[in-house]
Amino acid sequence: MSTAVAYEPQRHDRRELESVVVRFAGDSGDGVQVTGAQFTQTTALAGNDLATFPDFPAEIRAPTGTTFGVSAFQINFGARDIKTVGDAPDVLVAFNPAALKVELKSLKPGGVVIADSGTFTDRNLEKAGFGDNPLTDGSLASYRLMAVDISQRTLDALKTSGLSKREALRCKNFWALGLVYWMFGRDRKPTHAWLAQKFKDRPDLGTANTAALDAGHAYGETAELPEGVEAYVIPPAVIAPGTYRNITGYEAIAFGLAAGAQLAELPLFFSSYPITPASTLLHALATMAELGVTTFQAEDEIAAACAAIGASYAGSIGVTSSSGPGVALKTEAIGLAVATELPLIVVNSQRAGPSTGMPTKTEQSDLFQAVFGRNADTHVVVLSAHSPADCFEVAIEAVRLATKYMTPVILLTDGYIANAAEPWPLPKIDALAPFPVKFRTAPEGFHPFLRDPDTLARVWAVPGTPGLEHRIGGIEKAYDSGHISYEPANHQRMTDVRVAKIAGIANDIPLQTVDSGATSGRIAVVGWGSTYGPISRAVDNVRANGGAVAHIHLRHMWPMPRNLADVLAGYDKVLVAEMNKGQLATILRAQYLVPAESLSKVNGQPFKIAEIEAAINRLLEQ
Amino acid sequence: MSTAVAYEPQRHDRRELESVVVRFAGDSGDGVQVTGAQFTQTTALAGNDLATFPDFPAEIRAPTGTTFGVSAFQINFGARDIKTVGDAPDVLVAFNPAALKVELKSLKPGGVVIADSGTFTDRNLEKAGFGDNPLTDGSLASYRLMAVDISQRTLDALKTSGLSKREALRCKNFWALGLVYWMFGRDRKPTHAWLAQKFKDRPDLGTANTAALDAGHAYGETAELPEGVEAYVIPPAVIAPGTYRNITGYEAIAFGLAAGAQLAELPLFFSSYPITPASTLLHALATMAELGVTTFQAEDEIAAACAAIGASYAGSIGVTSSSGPGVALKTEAIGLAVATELPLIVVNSQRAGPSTGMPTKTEQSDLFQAVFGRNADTHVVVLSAHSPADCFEVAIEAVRLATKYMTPVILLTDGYIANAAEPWPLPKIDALAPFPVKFRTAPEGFHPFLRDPDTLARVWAVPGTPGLEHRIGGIEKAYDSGHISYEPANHQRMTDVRVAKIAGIANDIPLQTVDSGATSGRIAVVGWGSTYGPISRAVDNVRANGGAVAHIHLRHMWPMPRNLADVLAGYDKVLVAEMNKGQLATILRAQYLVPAESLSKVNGQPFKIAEIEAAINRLLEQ
Amino acid sequence: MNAPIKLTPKDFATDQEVRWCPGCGDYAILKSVLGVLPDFGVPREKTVFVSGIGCASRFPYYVSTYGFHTIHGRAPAIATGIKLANPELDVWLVTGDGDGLSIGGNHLLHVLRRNVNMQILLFNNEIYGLTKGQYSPTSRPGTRSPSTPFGSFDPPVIAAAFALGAGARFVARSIDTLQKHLPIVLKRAHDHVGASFVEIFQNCIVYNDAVFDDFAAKDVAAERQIHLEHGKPLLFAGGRKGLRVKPGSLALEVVHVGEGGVGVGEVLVHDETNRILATMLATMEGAEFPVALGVLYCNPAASSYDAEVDKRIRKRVSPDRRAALTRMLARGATWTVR
Amino acid sequence: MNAPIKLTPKDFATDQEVRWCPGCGDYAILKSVLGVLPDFGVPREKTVFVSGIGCASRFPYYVSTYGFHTIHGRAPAIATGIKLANPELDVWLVTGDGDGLSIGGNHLLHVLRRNVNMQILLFNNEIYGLTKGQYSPTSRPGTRSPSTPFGSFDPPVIAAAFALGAGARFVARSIDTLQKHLPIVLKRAHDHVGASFVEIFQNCIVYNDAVFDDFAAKDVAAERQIHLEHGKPLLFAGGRKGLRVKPGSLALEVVHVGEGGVGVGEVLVHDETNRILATMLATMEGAEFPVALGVLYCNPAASSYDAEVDKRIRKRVSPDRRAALTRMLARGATWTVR
Ligand SMILES: Cc1ncc(C[n+]2csc(CCOP(=O)(O)OP(=O)(O)O)c2C)c(N)n1
Ligand SMILES: Cc1ncc(C[n+]2csc(CCOP(=O)(O)OP(=O)(O)O)c2C)c(N)n1
Ligand code: SF4
Ligand code: SF4
Ligand SMILES: [Mg+2]
Ligand SMILES: [Mg+2]
Repeated sequence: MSTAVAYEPQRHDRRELESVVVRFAGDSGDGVQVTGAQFTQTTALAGNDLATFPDFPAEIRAPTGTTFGVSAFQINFGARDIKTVGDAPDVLVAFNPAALKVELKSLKPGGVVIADSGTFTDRNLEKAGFGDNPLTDGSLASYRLMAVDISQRTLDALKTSGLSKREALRCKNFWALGLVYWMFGRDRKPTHAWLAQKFKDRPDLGTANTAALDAGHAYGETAELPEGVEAYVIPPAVIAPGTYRNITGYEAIAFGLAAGAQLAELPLFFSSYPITPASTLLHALATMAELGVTTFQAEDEIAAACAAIGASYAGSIGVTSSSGPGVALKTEAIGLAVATELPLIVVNSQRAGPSTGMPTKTEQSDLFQAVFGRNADTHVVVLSAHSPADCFEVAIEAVRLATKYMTPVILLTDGYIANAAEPWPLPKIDALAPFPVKFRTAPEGFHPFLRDPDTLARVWAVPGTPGLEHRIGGIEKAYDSGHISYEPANHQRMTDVRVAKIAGIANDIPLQTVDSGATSGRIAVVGWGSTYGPISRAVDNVRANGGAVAHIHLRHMWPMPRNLADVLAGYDKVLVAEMNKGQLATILRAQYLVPAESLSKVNGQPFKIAEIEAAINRLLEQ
Repeated sequence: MSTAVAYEPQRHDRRELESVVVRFAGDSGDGVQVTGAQFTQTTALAGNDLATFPDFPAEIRAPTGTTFGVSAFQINFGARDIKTVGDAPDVLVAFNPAALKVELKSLKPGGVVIADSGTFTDRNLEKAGFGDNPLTDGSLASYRLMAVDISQRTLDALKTSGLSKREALRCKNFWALGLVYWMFGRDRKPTHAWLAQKFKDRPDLGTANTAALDAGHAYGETAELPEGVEAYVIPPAVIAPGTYRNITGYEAIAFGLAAGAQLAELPLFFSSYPITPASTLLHALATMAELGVTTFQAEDEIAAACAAIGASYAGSIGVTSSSGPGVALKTEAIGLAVATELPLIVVNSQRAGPSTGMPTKTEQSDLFQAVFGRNADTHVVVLSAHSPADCFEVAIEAVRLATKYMTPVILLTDGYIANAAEPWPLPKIDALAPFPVKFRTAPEGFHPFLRDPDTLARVWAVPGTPGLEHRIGGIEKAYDSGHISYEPANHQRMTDVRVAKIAGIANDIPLQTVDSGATSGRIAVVGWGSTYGPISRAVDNVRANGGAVAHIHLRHMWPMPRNLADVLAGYDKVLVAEMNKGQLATILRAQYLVPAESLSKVNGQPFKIAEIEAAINRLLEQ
Repeated sequence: MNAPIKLTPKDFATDQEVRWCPGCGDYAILKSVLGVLPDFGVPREKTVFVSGIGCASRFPYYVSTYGFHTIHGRAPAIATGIKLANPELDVWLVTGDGDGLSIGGNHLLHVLRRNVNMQILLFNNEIYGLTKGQYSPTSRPGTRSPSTPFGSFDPPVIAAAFALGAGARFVARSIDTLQKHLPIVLKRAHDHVGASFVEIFQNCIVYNDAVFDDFAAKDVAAERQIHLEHGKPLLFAGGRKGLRVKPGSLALEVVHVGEGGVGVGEVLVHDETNRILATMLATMEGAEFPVALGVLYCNPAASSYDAEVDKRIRKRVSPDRRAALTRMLARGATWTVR
Repeated sequence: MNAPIKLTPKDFATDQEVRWCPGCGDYAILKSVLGVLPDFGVPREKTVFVSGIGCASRFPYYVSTYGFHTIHGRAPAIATGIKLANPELDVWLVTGDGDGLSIGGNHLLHVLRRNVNMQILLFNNEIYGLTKGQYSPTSRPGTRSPSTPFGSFDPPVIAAAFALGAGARFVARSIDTLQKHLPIVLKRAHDHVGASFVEIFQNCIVYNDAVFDDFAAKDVAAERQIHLEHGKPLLFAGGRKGLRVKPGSLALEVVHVGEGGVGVGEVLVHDETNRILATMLATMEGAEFPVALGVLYCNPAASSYDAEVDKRIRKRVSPDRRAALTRMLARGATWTVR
């Protein structure tokens, strides 16, 4: 479905806001995610920039009404460039007491609470751990409360729909959506169309949801609203012309890998073993057979890595994917790929650890694992993606480097990036620079560890090629013949060349740029991965107040851009903000002997802009 | 067998030497290792200090006469403190052409070659890759060559032994040993006694080997020796009184673990999966059932680590062991031990990598893996042993820290230390300070993540204890109850406390001392593990020439001694000598922002003293 | 000491909120297990539940004994370590079809082969529940899942056949909902000394609902289930049908018994000590055959691995370990410097 | 193109010095394999030998095809990747009893279950050769080794029974020294489409010499080996003895045939399509029974996993991948900003 923008000027009595954060929360069965997705879609059509994040419970389907069963969806949208999903919601839509219980603490002081009072029964209050009813006991006095019996009003609206009470009640999310549409002046037509399409086999449900949506909207138009609750307008953002879609990180990686394989002119072989939050990449690629993607669910992570290595050996680009504990299991196999110098891509969707940790929560704590986490001097390329859309480019870069240098590449994302979404201008595939792989075919002078003198990459000779039959393996090989060798000088030479090959990639990657701010000043805030949004906004905010701060964001984690030492030297202080106990800070200190300071956060939640701003300001005051 | 020293004064026409390096080399079937062991034993009895290293071929039993089937044994012995097995042999005993081919390049210029000319047949010369016979073509002119038909002379000596030719020929190693005994004035009696004991069921073989030994000795006494070959005397070293034995690194670890478990008052559970060069530790511990050691050969390294964790959970001290690729497989399990805060010891006998690499060759390249090689912020204790005998103490320290702090401890040794041997004064077990573990037994106020306020260690409550039934696991646990928790602030707190617990161990380990040299000066040479010997000797040599150099050797790799920054600050330059591409140098740079320089060697061979000396001198000249 | 107090199922329950989906078959299994635990007379502190990762593997949190929720697939190895370190503990292992037969297949093979004395309960829902519904090694061909959008096409493993091939000496099966049958099977598993393998068909209401209905549903149960009893003829469908070896072959066939069919005497008698019969029963395929439930195989070995470790290794420990160490250190060649 | 030249065993040999111990059974196996490779008419460049780690796993270095000496236990997974990426390659997997049944047991299970089309040769010497003689999961109880100085006491796994339990559709056995028998078994394995499992008893002269002599030694071969042939009666000992199902039971017994014994007609006829018979033959135990050699089981499936992947996934690839990508990117909700 491709729709042109139809931006209707808003009624003039609406208050204008630059940006707003809305959070929907309820039971897993309340349709919170669908509601969020529809709101996102119409908001995009309204011309706002936006970012979204679904926040699933750890449990598959916890008992209804429990706090640990709360599912949430957050959107930040505005008239300006949106870089994060927002520190704190302005508006919370709570479908039940548990949702209010869990989410209230993150709501902005004075924020709007829209609560379905129909669900605040004694039993539900108890399940959520409320003593008294917060809607009536005055405990929400510091918020702008809009308690509506959404359940009852939905039932009322659907009295004639012919639906059972149970079915009718399941439309209440659209009633709430209608109310929120009214609040922000959103157009209902795209949702009407979506509902018609979605329920084309159950038109009664389509009609009912539409009716609920309209009823909620009408309620906003006509009801007497509580003090302080009003209607807003968020003017459209300045957005580059083009055709857009929403994209999550995992989709962008899937597309990027598929695109990269096409640019390399190779089939893509993806093998993985399910693990949260990495599985969605497997799911996405499993639907991409048309693009030349073969997926394989292996018996475990070790087998997944090994099958990918086997596929690379046979002439595909082998990719595997997991999260920290699963990547740990792939370590030995990655060593084999380093020793045999075969291309391999390992995507790590990082999650909170150690061990099982908090699988559904985000963290950036596998950088050490990626850069250093193998036995022996086993260097690989490490890349990181800084936003959902960025994943596309980084995945292409991973394919380029893996195939050009015959090396494993570890691509780091995290649970946040993988599931967050943002608008994305559709890339022009034909405009991407191809990097076709040239397999070795000439038998003259061939041996399997022949190297390209520039890249130091060994030749890629694929089974099936006549005259190039050869044996490779994890035992050390002679530099000059590829045969097994235990010769001391040879091991030194091979170790040196393996390390030099990876180090040399620094000459084939972009120079490090300063993302915002001047190239010198008091503080450089250095980040990598999903901290991009909050750092970027925080630095902008401080700069707006005159602080001499810059933002430097790394994509190439290993090897690092060759000018990075010089770039960092431009600042009095280096502050590394990351969601771990200081891993990038450690690496920068070791590489460049800069006294990098660490701003660390390890609670499973992305940084808030305010936290980074505060840290910068503290440092500025020193 | 316990023997008192019987040091006979030597004949006065012998040339006195301070120390000598002898290397025996031949086919795996030539009895090279037995020969070396006997020479070692009599040399120890003669009062010399010594160090030995067996150098096995990668192949189990390669075809006879091949270069890749050469087995060697090196001993350095002297009148002074011996710290390495010697840079280059003074004397090479080559039992066949292949041995000469492989070993000659390491011989000292002008060194003595004793070769069994009877084996230099056309066929053997060809197998070894010689064109002409090096014993006769003059190519050995720069050495002192003693070509004797040892094979024939052995047969001659055993003419009346009644042995078959084949059996008699197998005595030729003792003939050669007799000759070497003569050369260095060694007493034959202990070897006579050993042979009698060893062959008590085949007295004919015992007599034959004795006769061969005596014949070789007599040959030295009576034969006309080539120019430059003479008899030597190496005066006894000044050695502290006491009862000594020879000890290899793997034996010392086995004894140390057993002793540590006794000091902790726990049973020892050791589970492992065979891998070169780690297997010998399994073999050694498998014979120690009397000491309260249970060994378990698991189906793979993962199971080995997990079984050890299970045993620790059940109240033993669980230990597992492997080499780099196998340790890689244990990574996920180590993460579980960190999350559940259970004691665990992981012994890594490092070998040359990446991947299968060169399993029989030594390297120190798993330091990154040990310190950083896990997903998430998963800190553990890392220790290293610097010599075979040192392994005993370090293993005890590993048990102490693992049980006191409820944490995994990684103990790094390497292929060199594991197999090298040195004289060791028998430790007095009763003099070792005990550190008995106190399991939790009181149900009052118990929860499984209760911590000791000082050590931050959680309680150890063992199944079988009434009233303490509880559940643990790899999911994040609430600080205050031990229940599953996804609460953001709790994860931050738990991550912080896990990291702080390990960091705090810095207060419970010895301050870093300077091994030799002043506490300030131009250069500190920093090492860890098996580089101890060559660094120590090299620093002594440079200091003897007036260089302001010191040697600092680390045992505690993580956390590091709390005064290390100060210690390093005393020197203008820090040179880190290690058998990898600069891993400790990287860590020191990151921790202390010292511009540590790296002296790296990665060819599967220990450092030579001269290499380190040269590096120091280069740096001094800068 | 006081006489042991007989515990009740409630005593074995924890205060933790049970976090499976409403309607999940795991609840029924939990109920059965809690129901039988008091019967064994093993005190709570001597009982340990060990599990891997998956919905099934959350089990230990809901039993008030000792519990260890470990990592994916490795519970057999951890449980082996526990049992070898302390053979007096009564160890239960809970795993899923993914945990036990995908990532953990090797450890399952070896714990069965070694015959470590513990009860192994494999909750087979033919799907990966916890990770949201990917197919598993027991999923039927054609299973559409997020990782197999075009349907799966690898032949599934038959858990009981795998266990028999691995050398298991106790292999049984039941269904989550069989609240009379399952406890009996659990007791038999507990009685067996050595590794007892119990496959429990478990309904995942969210990702694989009703996948066992072809034999587990009430209305087809009689026709599609055969409840094995040692020494009794292999009858089902209310005694109307039976199993026998097809004459002149080595394959089972279903026969009608009684009028118009064969006599009961021709029906095979269940012999749970016969591994071949167990293999036949485990691998019956096709809608005409019933699914074999109960104890397929029970043929205890003379000893279990943990008992042997105890006898052959641990029993060698010297009464004075310290003296033994001193002695052992001085074994071999030593010399004295004065 | 020229007509393919018929290659000889020499063409399949490499110039690498073979680095097994003198007298190792691996040499004989290499000879058999090199002997049959030319018969398949598969060019060298389309043949790939994949192995794990161990003495056995050095095999690829000695065959002049493509070869991949991988890591311990993981060869089945790597071979699966190779075969799925290019199903036209003829893949041979060489493994040992430690490589394949200890660390690699899970991957072996799954490659067999999935039925990936390749030949799997497991060299069983009942010991860890390369790491110097520790016992393995196939070692007999009582094996003294550096890791079991008091003798081993865990029951060994029976490789063929494990493979059958895992769902293998081709299971065969031979002995290193049977230079006539082994090539035939190898050919049968190659002919079979799907995963073919061949266990080869291999003498490790250094660490486990003569361990198979009880049935492999020339003088006892006739009495202790039964060479299976499909459709032929299960006779051995020069036809003097046979196997039959013990009447009234589900177990094999040895009978004397002819004078004083039973008639040949009472001897079981080998049916290699019968998994139960194969299981019986694989698990015969005791000195009175022979060891079953040859093809125990061969019952090809309609297709192999790699063929299905090819058909169901790879065949979907669009002729214009680039256009398809552009299309797929624009699928779903999009909007245009002007
Ligand atoms: C090393 C590792 N890999 C993957 C996962 C993700 N994971 C958790 S449970 C599971 C499979 C669950 O399936 P099953 O064992 O059948 O249990 P169920 O949830 O169906 O009860 C997977 C793949 C993990 N936790 N750890
Ligand atoms: C991850 C890993 N663990 C352990 C080893 C050491 N290792 C190499 S071969 C081997 C076992 C060999 O036994 P088997 O597979 O039976 O082969 P064989 O040598 O007997 O032919 C082991 C344990 C290794 N190379 N890698
Ligand atoms: S996902 Fe399935 S198996 Fe897991 S708790 Fe829910 S119903 Fe049970
Ligand atoms: S150790 Fe055994 S299996 Fe290995 S090469 Fe030598 S004889 Fe063969
Ligand atoms: Mg399952
Ligand atoms: Mg073997």
